[in-house]
Amino acid sequence: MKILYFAWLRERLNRGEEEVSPPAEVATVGNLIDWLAARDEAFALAVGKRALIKAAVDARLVNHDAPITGASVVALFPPMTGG
Amino acid sequence: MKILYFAWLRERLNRGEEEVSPPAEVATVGNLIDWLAARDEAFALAVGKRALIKAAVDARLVNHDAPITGASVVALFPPMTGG
Amino acid sequence: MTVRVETARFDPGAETNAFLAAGKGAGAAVTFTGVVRSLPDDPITALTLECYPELAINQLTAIVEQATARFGLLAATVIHRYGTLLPGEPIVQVMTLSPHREAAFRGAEFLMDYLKTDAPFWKQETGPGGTHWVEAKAEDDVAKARWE
Amino acid sequence: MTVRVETARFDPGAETNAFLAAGKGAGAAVTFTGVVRSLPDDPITALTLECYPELAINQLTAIVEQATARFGLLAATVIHRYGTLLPGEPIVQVMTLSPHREAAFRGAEFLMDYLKTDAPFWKQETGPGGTHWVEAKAEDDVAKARWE
Repeated sequence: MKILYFAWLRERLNRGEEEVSPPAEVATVGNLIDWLAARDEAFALAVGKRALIKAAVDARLVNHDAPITGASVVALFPPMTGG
Repeated sequence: MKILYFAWLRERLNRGEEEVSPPAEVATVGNLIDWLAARDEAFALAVGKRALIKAAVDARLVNHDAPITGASVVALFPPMTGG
Repeated sequence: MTVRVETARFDPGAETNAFLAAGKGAGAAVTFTGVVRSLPDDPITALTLECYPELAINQLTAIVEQATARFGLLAATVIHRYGTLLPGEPIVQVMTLSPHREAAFRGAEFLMDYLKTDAPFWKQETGPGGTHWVEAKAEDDVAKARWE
Repeated sequence: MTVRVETARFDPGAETNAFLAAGKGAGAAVTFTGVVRSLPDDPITALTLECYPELAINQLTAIVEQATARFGLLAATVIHRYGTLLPGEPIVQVMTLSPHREAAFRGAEFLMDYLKTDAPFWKQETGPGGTHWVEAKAEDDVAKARWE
């Protein structure tokens, strides 16, 4: 599974994407963030307040309780500031 | 004093303007319309419902109770439909 | 602040570009363009606008000044044509500029609502059934009243 | 219905003219243009927009479909740039077409309000004090919430 990072999350992590292979019990976006944070203290610090992080699964905007099973790409990013 | 007519009022009267010399007691736009209507039955018919007629005195939009004493140009016209 | 009352056809996009070029540093621009409409179930072949230009300039100037003050606009332009127009031709264009989109939208809507009822233009439609004067719409008075 | 997410500079007026030309028979067109703002008391030298293009296309397409259905629009276009932009350059343009001005205005505002909070763009400002990410504004959530 590919993970994409954008904006200040990308900068803080010092990478725009990475390949990960979470175990089967990591079933939702929220699980994935927890799993990544548990794996890596720098990630936990970079993410900060969980509620601020938005997510997309296979280029569809979703909530943290959305399933990620079978997904190819999960994106994590701060609140959007376009327009 | 010059009077201008526009749109269907101009068409019904068959003239876009005319010169008139109302007596001094014709002091407001409302008085002027009454005076014109009393002078000419065709005018009374053309005007129809008084409340529908809008007016301008010297190129300023006014109500029927606005004074016309000393005015050079009074315009009478139907509700506006621009835009 | 610009008000133009004229018979010549104008270029909507060129007007927007000129307006934007003059407004450096502002963030939000709204352009409203009114075009001669011809619907399949109500086709028209021409729209003729009668105008009292002197009063139109006075009224539109007052409306633009009011909108500028009320919404803190950095710039506002109204262009209104009269004479005989064909379907698809632009009739009217209103442009507003503000640091914030909310004010730009409100200003443009305010200008259109006031202009519909308070600017001395009278529309006459020509279609298959002949020529008739367009009647003033009660909904235009309602649209204007919401700003009072 | 058109959605474009691109880095190249676009011409706001030319876009409006192309949009109007495609919309024969409609009466009311609204164009919103967002421009890189640089204010005297908050000057910036560049604005860099980061984007997730695939998600942006999906989100903007969904927003345009929603606006078209909700306001009965005859046409709607969103153009949103990303990359590094200079003050005065257009960032975003939204265009709506309707038989009636009310729907055209509402549609354009709806599109802008949703786009601000729901389209994956992230702004970074560069000025005399360095570079920083623009924070999401609570007022943008409020602006969006009024349509719910």
